[in-house]
Amino acid sequence: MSRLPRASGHFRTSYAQDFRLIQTPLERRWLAALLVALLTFPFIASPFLTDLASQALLAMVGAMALMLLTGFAGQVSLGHAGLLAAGAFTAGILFRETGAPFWMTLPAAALVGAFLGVVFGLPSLRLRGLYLAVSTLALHFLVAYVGGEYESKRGFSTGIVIDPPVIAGKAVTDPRAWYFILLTAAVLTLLVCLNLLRSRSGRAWAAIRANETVAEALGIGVAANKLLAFVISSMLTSLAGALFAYYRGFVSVEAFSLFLSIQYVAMIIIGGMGSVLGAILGAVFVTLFPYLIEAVMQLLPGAGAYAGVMFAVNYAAFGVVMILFLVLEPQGLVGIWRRVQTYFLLWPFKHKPVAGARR
Amino acid sequence: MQLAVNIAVLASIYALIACGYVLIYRVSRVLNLAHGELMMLAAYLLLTTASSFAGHPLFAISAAIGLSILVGAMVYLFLMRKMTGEMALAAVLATVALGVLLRGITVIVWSAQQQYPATALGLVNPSIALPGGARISLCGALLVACTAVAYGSLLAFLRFGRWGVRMRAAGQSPLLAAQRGINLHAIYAIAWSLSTFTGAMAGMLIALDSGLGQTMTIIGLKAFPAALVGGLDSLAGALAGSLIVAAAEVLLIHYVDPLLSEVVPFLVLIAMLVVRPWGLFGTREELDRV
Amino acid sequence: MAELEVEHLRLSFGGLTVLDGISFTVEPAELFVLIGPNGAGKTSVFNCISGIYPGKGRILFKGRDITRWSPRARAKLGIARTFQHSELFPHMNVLDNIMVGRHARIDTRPWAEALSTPGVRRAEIAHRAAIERIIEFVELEGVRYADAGSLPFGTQKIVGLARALALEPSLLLLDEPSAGLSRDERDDLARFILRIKHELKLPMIWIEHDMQMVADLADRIHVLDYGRTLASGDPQSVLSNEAVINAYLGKA
Amino acid sequence: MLRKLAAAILAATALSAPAAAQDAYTIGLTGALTGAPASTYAPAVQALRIYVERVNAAGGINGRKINLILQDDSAEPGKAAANAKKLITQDGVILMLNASLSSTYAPMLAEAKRAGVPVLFASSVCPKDVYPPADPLQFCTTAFAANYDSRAVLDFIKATAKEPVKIGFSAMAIPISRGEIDFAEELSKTMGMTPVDKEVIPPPTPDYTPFATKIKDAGANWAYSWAPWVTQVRTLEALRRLDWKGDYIAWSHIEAEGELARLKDDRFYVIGANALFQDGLPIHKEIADAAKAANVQYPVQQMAEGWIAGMVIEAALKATGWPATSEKLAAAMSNLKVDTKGLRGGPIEWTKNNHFRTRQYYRVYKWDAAKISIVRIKDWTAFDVK
Amino acid sequence: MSEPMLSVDKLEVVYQRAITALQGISLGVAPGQIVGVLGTNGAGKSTLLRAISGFHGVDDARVTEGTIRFEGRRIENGEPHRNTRAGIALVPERDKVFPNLTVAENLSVPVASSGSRADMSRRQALVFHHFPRLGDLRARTAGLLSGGERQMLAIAGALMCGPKLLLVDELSLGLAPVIVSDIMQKLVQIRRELSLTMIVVEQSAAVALAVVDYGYVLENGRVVLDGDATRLRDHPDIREFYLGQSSAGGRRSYRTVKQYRRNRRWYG
Repeated sequence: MSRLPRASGHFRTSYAQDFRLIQTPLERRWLAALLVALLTFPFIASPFLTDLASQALLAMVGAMALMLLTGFAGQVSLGHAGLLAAGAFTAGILFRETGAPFWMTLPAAALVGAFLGVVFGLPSLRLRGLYLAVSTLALHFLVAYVGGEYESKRGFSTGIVIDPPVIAGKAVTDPRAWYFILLTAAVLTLLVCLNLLRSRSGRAWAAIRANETVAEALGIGVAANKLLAFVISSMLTSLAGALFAYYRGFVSVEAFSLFLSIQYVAMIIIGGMGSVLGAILGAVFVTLFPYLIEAVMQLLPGAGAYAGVMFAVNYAAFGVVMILFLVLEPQGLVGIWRRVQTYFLLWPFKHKPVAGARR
Repeated sequence: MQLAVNIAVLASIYALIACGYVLIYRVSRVLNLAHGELMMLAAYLLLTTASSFAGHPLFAISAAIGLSILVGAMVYLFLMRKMTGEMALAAVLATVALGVLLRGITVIVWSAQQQYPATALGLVNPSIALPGGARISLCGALLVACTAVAYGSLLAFLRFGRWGVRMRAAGQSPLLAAQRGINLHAIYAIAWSLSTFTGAMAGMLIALDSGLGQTMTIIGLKAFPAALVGGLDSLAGALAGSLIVAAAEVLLIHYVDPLLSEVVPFLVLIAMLVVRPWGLFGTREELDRV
Repeated sequence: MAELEVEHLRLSFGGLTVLDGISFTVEPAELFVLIGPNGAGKTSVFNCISGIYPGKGRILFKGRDITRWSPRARAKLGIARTFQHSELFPHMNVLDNIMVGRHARIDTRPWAEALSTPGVRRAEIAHRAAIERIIEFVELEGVRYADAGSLPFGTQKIVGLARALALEPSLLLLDEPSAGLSRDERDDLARFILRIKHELKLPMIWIEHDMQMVADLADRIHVLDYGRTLASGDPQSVLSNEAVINAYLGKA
Repeated sequence: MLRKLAAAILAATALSAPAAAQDAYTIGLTGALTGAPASTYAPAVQALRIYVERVNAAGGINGRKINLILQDDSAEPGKAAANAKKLITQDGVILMLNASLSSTYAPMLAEAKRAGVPVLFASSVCPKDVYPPADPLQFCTTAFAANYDSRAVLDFIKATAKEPVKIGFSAMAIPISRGEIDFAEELSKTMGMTPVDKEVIPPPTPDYTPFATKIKDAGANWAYSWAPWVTQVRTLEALRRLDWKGDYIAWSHIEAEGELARLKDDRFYVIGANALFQDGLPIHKEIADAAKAANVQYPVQQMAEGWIAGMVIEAALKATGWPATSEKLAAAMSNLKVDTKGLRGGPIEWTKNNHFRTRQYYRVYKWDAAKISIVRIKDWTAFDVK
Repeated sequence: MSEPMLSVDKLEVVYQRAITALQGISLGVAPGQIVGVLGTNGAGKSTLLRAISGFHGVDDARVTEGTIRFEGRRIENGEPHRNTRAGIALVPERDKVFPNLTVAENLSVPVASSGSRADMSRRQALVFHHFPRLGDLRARTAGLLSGGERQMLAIAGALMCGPKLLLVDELSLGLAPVIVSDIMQKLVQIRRELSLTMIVVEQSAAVALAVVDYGYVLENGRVVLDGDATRLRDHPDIREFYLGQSSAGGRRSYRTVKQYRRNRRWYG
């Protein structure tokens, strides 16, 4: 989507500039700084923090995929964990049954994801909103059932163990290497999402989300575009699932519970609906939050005394924070971010002039 | 014969839980995914009142029911009320968050251990012989009876009760209802209370019958497809949906493969969504107009 | 040959008959006006022509029978429309709103879009340039990047018109474009409609309540009442028709 | 994006605060302390915690304290993987404990193998790799043992039954339980019994009667269940409500002692490797006193499993000496003999080849209506583990 | 003019925290008056009525400035049910009845300020007296009613609230002129019997000007013209824009609009 030219003193002089992702030199400088920070992070941080960052990056891929589907195309899904599971199981089963390498299982996972995208998307042609969410939920249970049956039939009662991927003749086990693999995956997903959103498909999704009937009358193939959203989102999600399988070295149904779907929904809502940045912020927040609570609780005096209930308290705190977010900040993290940004951009003024103000 | 009894008991369990989903959805178009947790909370409250009113089981049960009705109203007033006007998905997520919170709280207060409120109340749960050689436990029989009474009175209330009619009105068109002098907050709070009340009955009876632990929440979720099969906005539909799902489940367990019982509700649900997306008795959403 | 031929169009919902055998033709570059009281079925005619409602009867466009075509196929053929309440996408800016209207004319593939290939970039920029011409045509330069929802009602209606024009249509359906506009805005609208007629030579079907605009601008008028044709012909004869005055204009 | 970085930095500062104490034996546990299956694991973990506190209060081991770090995984494998990573990289543990569902094993072991840290399964099901030939890094103290348990059960049935045995089985729809019951079904055929029905019951089941109906209708006079406690006992209750009069045997999980007294069922046997508190051994009194002093949430009868794990850990660390590393600990654990003071039928003995125990002992209990108490039906019978 | 029953002062309403729908509207309604609010689509007429009857959470609209006083009490941003119980009843433009309830049920929904059973049945009798058709259709589901019957039911529903001030939004919308004038006459009659006060919002000036005592013309969220019925009827702009009559032949044709861009666009 094209954006309002922001920085003063910077004017667009060609149509190509409307289409550019990076608009101003200032943006470019910030981006460069961020990139340097991301690249040096694993060399500064402890292995544990690198693992946390990797978890967050992996979550970002899934969250952006869900944001594409729910936040932009308006199709609500509670079956995200089912698609992650599908990707992970594709990688796991192929690895176990045929010993297929990394570079073959990933495309296979994407293909399975695309196929399931059509399956998960078909109900969307008839259903909307919560009913659609529930149909994806039902499909999630079916995928989980199939995966579970495979596990028990093949006797992998404690999950399918997967060897680390071999790249350039070396098994990738180093946390830093994984950090960079997942960072690449996240950045590529980000680019794919941004590219789609500023093109024809992205506009079609936005139109469908706003009003299906109008979109249809304008000549947008509603069914085809809905399915497209499902397919792309599911492919990305499936890939994230396969990456998860390799990263953690195992696959099992229990890892893809309904709660995982809900966590992803929480990511995009807490992050801020309809914003890719929101998906990223939400993924980071939801991933890191339990650790933050734990760290805070460890700092409280006499932490040992209530160790027995600490985890229940941690669990409950997650619920409380989610509620607080939903009630107090419906725009999500990205809403806060934008407010802060506007505040600094407009300082010392308080309000933005309304665009296209009344004559 | 035993099969019929099994179907009746299972259908009653589903129906009693499902009507909680339906009540809230019908009135406020919110899907309450914390219903299982509210059920569980009610059962735990019974455990607590059982020890406070030792020796007076009826007293303990009514106190627990009263408390859970209060909880339902408070959930609306302090949480869901703030969610009016937000996206449907956000409201659903709020109920999920509430569920997480409640699960945490129950572990903090009552620990994760399996509990037996029946023992705490000093109640026994004998099995009753029925004609035809079938048997049913007392709690099972109570479940069927409670479900029948609950549905009977709810249907009557919604059809003939002045406030029941107003509840239906608020569900159809909240704005017009408000313009006709109805306090929507009161209506929604009543819906939440009623829903928690029926959920509490289900939770308590299940806990009395077979003990109480964190798994209760999963049972709450299992009744959800039943509500959908019938149509989320129809009480009669919830009853029919529960019967269909329960019958499918029991018959498959008996004649095919017990393992299937886990996915059966969802298979029935998907079949239903394909054929009649708005459910058996549900009302079709209006056509979009330009 | 007529641009559009509508023959015995019928439409009903449940038991309610909305359209009861409507027939009319629209000639090239003709400004064809549809009038009638509220609920007469004017918008339903549009919904049938653009394919949202499955009407019975026959609709021919440039001699081709499009009765069974999907809305998408009809848009590709060049049937564009505006909406009564403009129905813009409020959270998208004006530019994107108009770009959505061009959807059927853009043919980039999603996979190429995901990678933003040079072909996609070229296409986007070319279509962006085309959109700019329309923006100039309807004088929306000042609000290009404004969110559509934040614009005054009158401007929104013009954006809706621009969105329809973005399709490079060969038939334009205008659903009450003047409703809610002030006299000044109506002047603008009349100007744009005349320019579309004279410069783009587009046939238009126009639903209108403002009898003055109708009387001044219409080439031909078709009056609907309760899903039936009440009268049809040139403005003078229709507006002086006794039945029309009684049923529609009322005894004001 | 900047926000992401800020959050990461915040996390870094917050998490680096409780750095691992360098003068203690640091061990870490991931367990299902919340979530649906918590009732099985949380009591054991609590017992382990009081045991460790007692050891520390008494001056520790080799003059060093034990630093036991607990992590909750809610029985979610993804969480367990992250926990294992944290315990190894952040806390630098020399031993990891697992007290969770079997689905958490694979991710945890993947991390442990990479770091060469031994893993002890305490209160969670023993994986195959601890039996001979044992994986060098996996150990298990948990009472029950796949296959051996069913052998003991069927031996007991054969010895007890007075008429031809028509046996029904009940399992939970989780791989481990299904596998064991499948094994038992096959074994029963070779022992001259008639398997008449097998029910695999999904975990979230509101009513067990439909399953029980099938067992009863199949004409079983014995029923055997090896599954989480809920499935075992609710199948029995459902059977009894259908007026089924047969004998029922199930594994004696930590809940068993309290439940026998609750159910008061004359023909309900529990078989297990732990001595019930009913036996009143000195060690039982010791546990009860410690539990009382620590003011635990769970009944003392559920503490034995965690206590045994504590005894084994204490012995292993003692043998490791100071300074301790994972390699030294793994070596020490591969040659260990721990006296269970009567909590088990004999010592827990680990060798290079066997990280389960060299001999597994079983006892059978049931409720005796006449005596109004739990009685021991069969004393320790031993099986050699090969 | 006597003390106004309702007075709106410099009212400003904003939708979705961004879109201004009304700007500085002021008007007064004296007891027993019928006041008309005229204007084109999107002029803000319905928003004005909704502001008086109270916004609902999902509207995401707020009165940001100005006041609304009803019988001396401030009611801006009041909740709809409170305003209704205070005596303001609205007949909305769309969604005016509960489609899945029967006619009788529709009439039993309202909660009135004086809600004793006797009051309710007295009101019900009155409604059936004025709209005997509704009495015949008591058991019919409201969704199956014809447009005119639905409008009657909507008015009846509002009357069941026991209002002092009745707000009627676009009564003529989608109805045949004969039915419209019928219902309008009924309204005038009911007003007389119950000494009601009314605000009538209409796009069709012809309909409104036939019954109102005083009228306001809204355009783009502002009052551009007001006056008593005769003054409005005779005003050339009204005749031209709303009644569709050309005044004294001096009208400018749309065909002759200047073909260049009006330059006043350049001044804000």
